[in-house]
Amino acid sequence: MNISTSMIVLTAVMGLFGIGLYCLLITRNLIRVLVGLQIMVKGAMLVLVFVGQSQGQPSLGQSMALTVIVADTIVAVVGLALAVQVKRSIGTLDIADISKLKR
Amino acid sequence: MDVNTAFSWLLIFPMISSAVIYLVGRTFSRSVKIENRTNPARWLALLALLVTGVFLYFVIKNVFSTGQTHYQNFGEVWFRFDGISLLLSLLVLVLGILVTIYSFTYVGKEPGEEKFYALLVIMIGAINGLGCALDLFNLWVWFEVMTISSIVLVAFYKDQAASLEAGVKYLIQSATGSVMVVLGIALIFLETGTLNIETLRMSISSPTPFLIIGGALMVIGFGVKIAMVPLHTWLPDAHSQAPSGISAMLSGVVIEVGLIALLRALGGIALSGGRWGYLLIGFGVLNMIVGNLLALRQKEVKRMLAYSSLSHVGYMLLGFGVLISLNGLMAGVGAIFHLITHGLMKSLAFLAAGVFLYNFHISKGSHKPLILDDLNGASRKYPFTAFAFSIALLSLGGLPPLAGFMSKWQLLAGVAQTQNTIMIVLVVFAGLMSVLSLGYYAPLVNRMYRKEPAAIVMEGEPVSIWMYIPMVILTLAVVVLGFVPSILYWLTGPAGYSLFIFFGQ
Amino acid sequence: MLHFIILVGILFCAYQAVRDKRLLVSAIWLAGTSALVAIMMYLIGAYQIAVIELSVGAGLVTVLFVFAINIAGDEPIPNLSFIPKWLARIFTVVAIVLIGWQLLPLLDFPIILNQDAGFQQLVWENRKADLYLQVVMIFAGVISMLRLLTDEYQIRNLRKEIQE
Amino acid sequence: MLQIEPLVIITILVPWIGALVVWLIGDRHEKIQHVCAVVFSTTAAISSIAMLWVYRSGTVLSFSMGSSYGNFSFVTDGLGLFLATVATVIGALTIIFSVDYMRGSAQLGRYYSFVLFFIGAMVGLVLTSNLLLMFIFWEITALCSYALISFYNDDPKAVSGGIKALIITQVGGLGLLLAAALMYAYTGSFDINIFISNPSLFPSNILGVMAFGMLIAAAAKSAQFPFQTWLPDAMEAPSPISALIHAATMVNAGVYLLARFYPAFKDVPGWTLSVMIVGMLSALMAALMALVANDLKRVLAYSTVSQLGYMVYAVGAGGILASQFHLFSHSVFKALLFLAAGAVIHSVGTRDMREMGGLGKELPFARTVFIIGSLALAGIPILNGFWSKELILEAGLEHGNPIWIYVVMLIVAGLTALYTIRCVWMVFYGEKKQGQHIHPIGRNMKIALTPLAIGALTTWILIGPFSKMMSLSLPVHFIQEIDLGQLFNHVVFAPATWIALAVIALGIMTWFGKPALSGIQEILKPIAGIAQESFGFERINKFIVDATQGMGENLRTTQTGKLNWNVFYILVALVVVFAVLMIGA
Repeated sequence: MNISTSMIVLTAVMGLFGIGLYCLLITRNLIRVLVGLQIMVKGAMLVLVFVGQSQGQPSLGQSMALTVIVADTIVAVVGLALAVQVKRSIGTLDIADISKLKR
Repeated sequence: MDVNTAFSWLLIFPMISSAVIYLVGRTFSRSVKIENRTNPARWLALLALLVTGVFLYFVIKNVFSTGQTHYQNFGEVWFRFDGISLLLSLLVLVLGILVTIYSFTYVGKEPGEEKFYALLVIMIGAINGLGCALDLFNLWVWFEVMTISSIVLVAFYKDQAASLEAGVKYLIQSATGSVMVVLGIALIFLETGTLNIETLRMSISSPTPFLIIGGALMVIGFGVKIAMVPLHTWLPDAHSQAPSGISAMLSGVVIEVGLIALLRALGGIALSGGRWGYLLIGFGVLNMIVGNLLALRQKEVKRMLAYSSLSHVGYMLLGFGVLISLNGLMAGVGAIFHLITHGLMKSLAFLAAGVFLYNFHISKGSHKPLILDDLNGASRKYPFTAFAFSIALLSLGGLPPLAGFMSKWQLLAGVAQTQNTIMIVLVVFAGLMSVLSLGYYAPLVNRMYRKEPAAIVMEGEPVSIWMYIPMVILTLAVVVLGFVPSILYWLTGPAGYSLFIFFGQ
Repeated sequence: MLHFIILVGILFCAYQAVRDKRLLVSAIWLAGTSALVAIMMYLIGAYQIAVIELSVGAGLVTVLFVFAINIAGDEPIPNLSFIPKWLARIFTVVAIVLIGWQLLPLLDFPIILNQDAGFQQLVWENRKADLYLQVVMIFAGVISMLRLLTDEYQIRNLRKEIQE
Repeated sequence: MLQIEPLVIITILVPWIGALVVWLIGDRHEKIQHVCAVVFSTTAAISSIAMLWVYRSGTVLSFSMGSSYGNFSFVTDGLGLFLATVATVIGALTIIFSVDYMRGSAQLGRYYSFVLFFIGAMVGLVLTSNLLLMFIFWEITALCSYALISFYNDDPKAVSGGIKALIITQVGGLGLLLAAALMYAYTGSFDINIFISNPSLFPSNILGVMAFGMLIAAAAKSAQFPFQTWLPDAMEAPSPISALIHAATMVNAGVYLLARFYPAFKDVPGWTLSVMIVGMLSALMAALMALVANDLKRVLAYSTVSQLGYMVYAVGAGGILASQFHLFSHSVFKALLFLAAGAVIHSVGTRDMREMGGLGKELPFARTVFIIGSLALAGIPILNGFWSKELILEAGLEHGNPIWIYVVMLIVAGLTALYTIRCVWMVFYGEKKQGQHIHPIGRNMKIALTPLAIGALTTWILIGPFSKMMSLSLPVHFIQEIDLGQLFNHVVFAPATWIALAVIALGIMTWFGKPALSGIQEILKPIAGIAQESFGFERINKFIVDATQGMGENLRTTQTGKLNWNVFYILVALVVVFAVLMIGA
């Protein structure tokens, strides 16, 4: 346990955050957008665990991470359900085709 | 009733009753053979909200009789029932009850209405809890509950492409925002080692990069929900596609809830400098101008109303920003008053627009949007609805003697009171924006009073009594508040003050 | 060193999840990311949550994704994004750099392993408000999913036909 | 024994209650609506006349509204009381006139409700001594004016005219809002009277901002330069509305505001001069525009702007009494002119003067009253317009006022005479146009027109009590009391009067001698062309509207509706906020 560990963990957090965000920016497939979101969430979990550890309250950090896991799994479930419904009623997952609401 | 018990039930009861609503409604809709019986879920939902109101009453009674803020903990997680909580709970319950009544007709023909009510009650319960959460992380959890419960409410017409699209955008953007909030919370926790906002406040003395980046992440994260420009892009879609009752809730409460949550969170790091207020003011200015300009050329009624919410959020941001950075207590009180009046008048506007939408399109099975031309001469067939809609629009435009003017005035007077040159310029700017907004409200009002009604108006269905009740109440509220704004001082004063001591240096 | 390898693994998996053309493979890469994150958690001492992440994040979520992809089906969507890729890259990198620039110099946080209240006690007692809300969230999520996936119109029509 | 307090409440609330009652009656009972409107407005008129007998200075009524709104208090001083009387009396007369004019119109309830609502608000506006409450009433009058201009909602011109009026007066209203906000910020109160007796409480730059803010508000409300463009477009309203709101009452609110605050602002550098210049420019430009307009109501509208310019000029020149006295005369004769014009338009069915002509024989009553009004407008002796206009010109000559402005105002007097005679000639004399079907004028119209015509001939006799009330109740305005004899002395024996009369005569002669002056006409043609296009102000307005709408339209393209872009905006906001905070930190 030294400085470099915390640096590595935070790099991982920022990397996950950045890759997830990048995925949201360039992906046109709705399900893959949800994948991007999940990647971002992994970063959030990791950082919560990390801050818990480094503040000397590991259980608190873990319990927060647990809540985040649950919350974002629910979001993923609802999102996937939405995506399935989109596929059913619109017939595609391409964001280009679900961009009718504009202006 | 003991205040601790009442408070616990205030938080727990909506969630339990939501399960009951769902189960009873589901059993009913599975078992009953006769199609036309009404689902008991709607009555249960109304009952649940009323009972929650009773619990709220006991809490309020205690707070006012002891004159102290009520603190309560569940484990290590603390809750604080102060002026802001009082205001938020009351607003959301009142609007929630009205919207429930309104939805009796609006979603009455829709299969699966028990899910609608169950989710609506969860959302209201979550807002109740969010108003009093004193734990930074717990605040986020309440916020997330609210978001999750509102996603399907937005995408309630699940066979409509537009509605699903709105739901998708709402979900993805809210989730992105909430991840940022989590990151922000983590960074703040990393710096201070505590989550309790009050303890947090004490432990901060100087701005450190962690606090600043954490705060910025929270501003952006909650900002998505508040619809700060340019994070607003989900709002017009979601607000226009949701069932009108939900649009009223979203516009009238949910975006303001985001604002309250942000203020709570920023309150924790208030001592890291006055920059947060200026940031909010900046977003406020952007919101006012972009919201109004986007609404100006809008052809769909509900989208126009959604865009106008942007500009109204701008006013609130301005007021709260002045409260935070320039110690303008009165601006904060004004912003809170505007929060209330905006909740009332925007709900009224959405409900009235919903009456037109429902009777012109939805009751006939069509899901076309309500466009401006549909409203031509609507007063011929729907005199009261047109009147209520006009009242709401003129009040939103800030014309006296309606509630919207009074709250805008109080806010702007508070901003001017800082005697700061830039702020005085902003007062003029905000006034100018108010005038600009008349550029789209006024033609809409004119349209409804044309002599020659549009064909679609004459073919419209009659309005049901369940839709009239909430509109009458809200119209009365908007007019009465315009004449006697002082009747809400007991609500706005404590709320503003509890914010003020939160941010006071 | 182990940490570093896992860091690289996480980032690689995550990037592959974004980049791969097939959705199903993408979901597998996501599972990989999740598993590696769990290992990372384990390495910094968060044992309980690592297990949960492994089972929920890498397990349940992947199953859900695979399930959804099976129903919705993979479809060839042109790999062209609306936003020019360079623009997306620049802004993402700038955001990360801005955060990192401020944070990294301060990263001398030791990882302390002194034991506070046990995990179980913390979750079930101290943070029971969060736990309660997790239940609410699950409930809300289930209702939402039911609303989206059951075809109530069809059921109603079917029932009508049966009655007639 | 009459008390002032109940009378104030009655005068404001009776019309409002009437508005509610008429609206509730519904459009199915037209007769009852007419009767109710007349009864309620007449009650208010009687009550306001009664106030003239029992008035007393100082605050008479006060309601506490809590910290941010101050006390809603009412003061009955001369300035407010007589304007309240004008509003209610002319309001009652126009409503009587409307019984004939609006008979059989659709949505009558809306019409009467807004007129009554307006009357109450106007009374409130002039009687209150709380600046915020004044602003509220100010906006209510604007709201009513907008609703009534666009009363014929199916006509796009009426709708756009209404919205234009609303927006422009609201922009002006910002000046008042700013002044009120500053007053509150620096004193914590909204009491006008405290403010005007101690303006030195304010830092001088703040006082300057307030002064010019009020000037903007007044100019917008009174359709003065550079906001004059809304008033001609407001003529899409039914004629009684033009008479009541856009000639006799609401547009006077700006002049009233300036007069009310004159003592506080007169020492602000450049303020009085600006006021005079605003008045002069409005008077001159509007007179030129009136000279070339062909729409009967527009001519009257331009002349209203021009006459309001006189009043504004008078305030700037320090002649508060003169400006208020002219306001009084103008309300009477301009209401008379508009109502008579309304009667003519109602009979003929067109507003274009080129399609009129020779109507004098068919409509002798209308001709008589219209000519009385016109002569008053032109400033012909004995009629009320003569006395008040001469008083204004008199005030313009007082020490320290620039003489060149005075000269311009003299020229405007001549122009006024010229366009008035042109208007009368085109409508009532000259050749009769073919194929016109002329309705007779209704009885109620005559009932409403007669007192106004008598008023135009006689109101100047009231100068004694009028000035006495003003001077007694407005201590800080330093108004001198003058009686009829002094008025005579002031006016008849002043050389200025004779010069003015000569100019007026010259103006009239120009009309009759126009064939001989065709050369001059050629020279003036370009000016006429510019005047017809409102000196480019319409274009500026249009430009602003188009630019705003274009901006809105362009901004809409940023709402791409594509999820990726939406997320991108979030990212951009994040980066910008980081950058801002780091620079700030």
